[in-house]
Amino acid sequence: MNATRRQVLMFAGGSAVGVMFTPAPWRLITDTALWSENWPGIPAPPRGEIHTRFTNCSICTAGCAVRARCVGDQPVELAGVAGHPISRGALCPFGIVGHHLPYIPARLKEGPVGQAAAAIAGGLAKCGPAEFVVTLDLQPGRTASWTYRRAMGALKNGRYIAPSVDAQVAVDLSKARTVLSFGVPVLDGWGTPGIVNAARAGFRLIQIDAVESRTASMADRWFRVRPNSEEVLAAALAGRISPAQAADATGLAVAEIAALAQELEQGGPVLVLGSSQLESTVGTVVARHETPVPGEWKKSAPVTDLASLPDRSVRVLLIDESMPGGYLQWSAIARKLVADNPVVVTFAASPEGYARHANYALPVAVYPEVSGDVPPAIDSVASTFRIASPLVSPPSGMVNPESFIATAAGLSTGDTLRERADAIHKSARGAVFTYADGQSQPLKDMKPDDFWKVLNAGGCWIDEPGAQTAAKLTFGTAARPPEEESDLPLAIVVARETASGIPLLSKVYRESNLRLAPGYVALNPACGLEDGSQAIFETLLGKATVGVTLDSGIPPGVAQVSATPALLDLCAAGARAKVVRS
Amino acid sequence: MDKQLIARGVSRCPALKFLLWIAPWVALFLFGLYAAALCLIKGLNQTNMDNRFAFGLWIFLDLTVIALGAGAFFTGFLLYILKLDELSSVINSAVVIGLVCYSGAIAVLMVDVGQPLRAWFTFWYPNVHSMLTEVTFCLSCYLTVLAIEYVPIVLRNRKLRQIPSLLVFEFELHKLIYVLAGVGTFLSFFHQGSLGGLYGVLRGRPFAFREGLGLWPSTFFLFILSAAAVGPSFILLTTWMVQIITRKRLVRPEVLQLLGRISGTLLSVYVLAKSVDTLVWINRTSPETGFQAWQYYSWKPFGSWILVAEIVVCGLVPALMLLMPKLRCRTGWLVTGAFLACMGVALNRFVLTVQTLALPTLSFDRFLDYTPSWQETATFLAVVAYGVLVYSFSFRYFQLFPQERELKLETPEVEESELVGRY
Amino acid sequence: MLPWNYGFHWNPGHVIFLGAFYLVLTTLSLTLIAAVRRSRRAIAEHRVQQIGWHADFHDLAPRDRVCRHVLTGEFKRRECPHAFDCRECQTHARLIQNHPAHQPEKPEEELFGMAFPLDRFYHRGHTWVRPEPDGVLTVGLDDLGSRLAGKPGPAGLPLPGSHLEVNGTAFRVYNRGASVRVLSPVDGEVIATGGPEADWILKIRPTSAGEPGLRHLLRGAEIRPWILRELERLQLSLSATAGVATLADGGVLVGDLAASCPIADWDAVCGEMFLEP
Amino acid sequence: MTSANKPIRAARYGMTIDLDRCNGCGACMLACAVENNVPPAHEAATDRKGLTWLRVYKVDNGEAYPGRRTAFVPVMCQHCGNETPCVHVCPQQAVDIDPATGVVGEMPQRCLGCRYCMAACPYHARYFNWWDPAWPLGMEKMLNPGVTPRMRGVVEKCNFCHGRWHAAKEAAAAAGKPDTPVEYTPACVEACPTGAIHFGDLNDPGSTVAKEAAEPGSFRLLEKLNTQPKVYYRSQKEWVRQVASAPRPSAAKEKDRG
Repeated sequence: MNATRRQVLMFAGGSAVGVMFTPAPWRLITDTALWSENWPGIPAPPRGEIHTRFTNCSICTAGCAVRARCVGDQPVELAGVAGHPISRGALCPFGIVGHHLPYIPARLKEGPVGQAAAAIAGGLAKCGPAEFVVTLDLQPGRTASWTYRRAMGALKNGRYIAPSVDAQVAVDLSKARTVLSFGVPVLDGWGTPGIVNAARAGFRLIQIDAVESRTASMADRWFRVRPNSEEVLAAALAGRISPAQAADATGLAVAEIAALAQELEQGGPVLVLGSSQLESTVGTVVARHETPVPGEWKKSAPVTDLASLPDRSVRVLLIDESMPGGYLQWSAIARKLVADNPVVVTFAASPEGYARHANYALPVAVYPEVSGDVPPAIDSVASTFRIASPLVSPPSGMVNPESFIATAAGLSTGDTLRERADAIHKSARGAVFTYADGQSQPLKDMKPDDFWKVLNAGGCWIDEPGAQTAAKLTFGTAARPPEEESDLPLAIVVARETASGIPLLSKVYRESNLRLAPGYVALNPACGLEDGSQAIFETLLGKATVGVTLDSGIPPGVAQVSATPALLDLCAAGARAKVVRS
Repeated sequence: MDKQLIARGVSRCPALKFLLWIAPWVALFLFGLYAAALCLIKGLNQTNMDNRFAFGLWIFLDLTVIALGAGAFFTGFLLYILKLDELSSVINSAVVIGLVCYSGAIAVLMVDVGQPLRAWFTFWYPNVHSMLTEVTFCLSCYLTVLAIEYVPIVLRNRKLRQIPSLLVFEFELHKLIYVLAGVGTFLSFFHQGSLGGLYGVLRGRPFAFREGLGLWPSTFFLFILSAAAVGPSFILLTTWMVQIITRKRLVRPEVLQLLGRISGTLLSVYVLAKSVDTLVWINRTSPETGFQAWQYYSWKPFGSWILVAEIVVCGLVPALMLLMPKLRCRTGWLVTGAFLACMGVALNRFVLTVQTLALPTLSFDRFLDYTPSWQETATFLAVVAYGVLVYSFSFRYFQLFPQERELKLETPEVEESELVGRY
Repeated sequence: MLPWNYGFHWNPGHVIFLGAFYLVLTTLSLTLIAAVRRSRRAIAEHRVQQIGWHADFHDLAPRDRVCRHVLTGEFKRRECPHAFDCRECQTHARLIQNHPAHQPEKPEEELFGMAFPLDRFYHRGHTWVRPEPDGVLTVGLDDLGSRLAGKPGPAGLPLPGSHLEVNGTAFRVYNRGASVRVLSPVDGEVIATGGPEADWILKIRPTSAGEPGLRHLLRGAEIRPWILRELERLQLSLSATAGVATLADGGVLVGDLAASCPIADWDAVCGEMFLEP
Repeated sequence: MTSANKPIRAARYGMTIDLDRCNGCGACMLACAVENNVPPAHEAATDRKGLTWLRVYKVDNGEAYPGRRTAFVPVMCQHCGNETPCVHVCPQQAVDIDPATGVVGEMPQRCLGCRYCMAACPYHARYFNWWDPAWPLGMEKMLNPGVTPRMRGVVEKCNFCHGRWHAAKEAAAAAGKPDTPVEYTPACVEACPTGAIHFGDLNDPGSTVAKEAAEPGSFRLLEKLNTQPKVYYRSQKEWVRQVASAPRPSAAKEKDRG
């Protein structure tokens, strides 16, 4: 048959109408709606086989055990390892986002490696008899630290400096019935979260704090003293000065102090933290056995502190800040440098630390890119040996400070971690906890290679607990009473739990007001500045631009300062400050 | 030059003068478009809204504008369904106002949502329990109705009516206008109500939450009432303003007074209902949800004055002004009354949208402040400019006020010079 | 949304809600379709002219829509329900039965120097119709109409053979910016067109011969009140647009009104007078 | 508004949070962000324009020292069980309650971004994507494959780690019992160093959450609104339990601000 045009059109139209009465077009529209449901520019998460890897977090000395959920070889999620004898499955907020550490926007990406080496060589050559080559290690007690000490020992005038000298004394929270903390953030970033939380129910926490820190707010008892008057109170409690004197300085009532003293009498054993005036009850402080090292390492430079060096005597200064630890104020360091062009080289991941002052800043790999061991934390009664084995590969151009400094000092090193592991294995002490199976077995039942494997695949060697000791805990230099500086009205309190620059941490400081943001100063709302505004922070040591956070928990006359190097450089112990509109 | 487009027997200002009048509005409109484009392209981060202040100036604008635009449906209802023929002299103007208000509101809504491309999802996966669905459906339908009602007005243009097919179509369509009026009324009753329900159903916001009468919360009915009450007032107001601006007599004073009377009557009913509702809310609804009503007013600046202003100053007072024949027959009082009535409803919409969101619900909440960003404000002004433009053109080229010509013939004493108004 | 869509399920909510929605949509579309179909039919049935006039009539001011019997005082107030087409008007039929229009004695009305011969019928659009013995109807502008039209006179005359219908457009008048159509007084076929020199404009062979076809036209005694009212309207619209009103020149209406007061909006005035708002 | 396959026994997943154990460290917030691919803050973001499915609020008893006390209240979507405010208002069914789990789900890919649900939520637990999500270069390699990132202009919120639930569900199905409620742990629960958060099936009388929820010390936020949240808070401190009720009048607020 031959259809006329009209018939064809009719047929087409009819069928079109007919189709409208079938699900087809409607389903089609619904499905094509997807194009408006997905936008370009939204990153698609990588797919891949999912498996678990283990490591130890080396962001701080807590060295919590980490279970990493990986896609391919990318870690996408970190969590604690349940049943771990030390970290007990806990992971602090920073550890949770530890795998984002390599992505800090301000990360140091390249540095003048060649020039730095040459400059150091030159410095060594120029180094006079009364001058020193110094390695400043912000995280002592590591295997790398031993290498530094050996390297410095190999040099005739090498010195090894660390913020805290005594790494072998630890506290035993489980033994304490009362913990008296002078501004130490016991519950917030101090020690090992797992240990603290486990022991928390066992002790009564008395917090002496100038501001309502997170620890103060969770403490059983909180005494708000005047800033930097903690030591005065400690002295009074130790009976060195009268409660009346202390009352004036601290702003507490005499009765309160007396009551506190009595409380400590009955509440023993008492563990005192953050004070060099008051002593802890014997038994709450233990001396860890030293983690074994190969014999030949012993002939190395001792651990000394900065104060022991004469001023203007440091010709070459090598700073390892690859692992965040204590921070020494730059002004204190600068005093020690020789007058005529000293060589200062820092090994840093971020340009915000000593890189601001050093002649050469060399980029280093960070957790979880780099392999290194984590020294035991202050609250770990037993020595430990755990390796932060890398989860991702570092970007190119990163410098390994350990081998760099060794080479510079002409020291030839092998695989130091392995050597140390073997040394530990030789000692045949303690037990090894394996993360994968959650089993613990005596070290002596293990072959060296298995031990090494376990250490790298997620394991931890735990020594026998240390013995009680009368040794005192040292807490750096005792805080001086505040300067009386009339035009600097604010007393400074350093917030140790400041958030770092890890991108996602914006959740806890910018997208909520949970923590003090880096570069910010918290003030009482009565200070007259607007929340979130920019201001000038000024001390006798200089000034810096800061952001202002208003917090009714901060008493008037106090400035809580975030612990970023730039601000710490301005905040000497007991310093006063003023914050003015910029 | 555009004389051939202007209806015979009415005088409009010279084209140049007209251009001068619209130029600033066009500028404002374009600027607003730019701002809106920013919001569409860069996203709503251009606004000062945030997670807590999820709605802002725009929603306030939508609710207010739609309430004021209610004159269109209500006049249509009175004229075509209740046969109140006096109103035929303002119905065209009412339709244009309605069209402007509704199209403006919908345009702003499109900017206000985060994913305009998905606007049609509401039609595709409608959640029939959501007031917003009701609003979306009714608004879009009613806008269509208004558009159709606007067609005859356009086709009556002097030039267009010379095209036979258009002339005939207009004639036939006008015969069926009753149907449209009916549908429009039906739709309007629903969306005015559901706009009220929008906040009334929020049990999470005890400040706005109201108990239900049947299917809908009380605000549903209050909104219908208030909208119907101010609709005529707004027409009265606009007509009066056009008369002032153009220095012409466009409708007989009796018509304005009639509008006033209608407005006044409904307004008084509304005020009564609103007061009862408020009392119930203060004494039962709010306390039952654990919120003492007085607390809401302890957050400055939203003191209890706002309640007084809404119900008494901008409710009861204008209602009385419009109801008393003595006052009503004086233009000053009439217009003031209408103005206050409109203010009252605007205030009501403001309280329900902005104040609701500003008030904290959790004990550790903050009382929030919010100032619209320039992008928001510009978009807002663009809608105003758009309204003025559409109305200006309609007034110049279409017959918005059928009585104009005869009124002109009735006033021989008016001087030629005066007659040359702005349009 | 639709039974075929994902996630759709029959529950009362959906049924009621969507039912209402679709009902509205249907109503709207049906309304539009109806309007379109009706207008197509109207065009097909050549009712355009008629509809045009009805639209115009609807736009006239109420007091311009009054019944002819109000002019003669038989009614206080009455609006013409038939758009000035008395042929189908029952009321009119009854009235003229009760008292037929008596033939006036004088041959013509003379008002302000305008002559309105009574041997003819007048349309309210200011045209006259004179039945000729041969059954042909002569159509012309009445005196007032021609004064409004002024010198150029009628234009756009229909070609002989074309068909006119009552209240359709007969021809146009252009004068000083004024451009109005003049309503045709009768149905019929144009057989001749007169020029400016002739006193008539069209000769028309009527569709229906005899009086009934002319029933809607004014005659005899109706003329005077009607013209008086028309002059009143003229006065009004002139004064509205021009303010001044110099119609009468010593009691005699000037020849070319437009020329006499140029500032007036003649478009508006002619619109008024020739019933084209 | 229905789930694909309705299980034999419906679960009612819920949480109990011990406020006396919460030291406000924020680990839960971060774990949540990591698990659900919540992007870091845009540089212009504030605590009012941020994305925190789980937000830990710092609350105090409104007194000055020495009376002053502070506590931390983690607030996420409370998964209201009764007349769930957000579910009822969403115009296009982008929010729903899964009858199998009682979890209030959000479908970002269907969300229009009208933010009506945010106005409806008394707990401010819903968050709008004011900006396109952006991660520092290379960091998107570390996104969780179990969850799709959302685009700008849509609302999102806590869904009790739907990704994890889904994985657990699949595992259960593979193990041959697809219809029983599965046990899984949301990221915040797993992350909390002090173990303050517990998660489980409230319908199962044996579960920890069911027991703890029934204890005298436990309460819910704005209980009088009768939204029946499935997140229970616990505290022995009277003043902490008070924070669950309506806001203090502004006078008091002003006082403790100063």
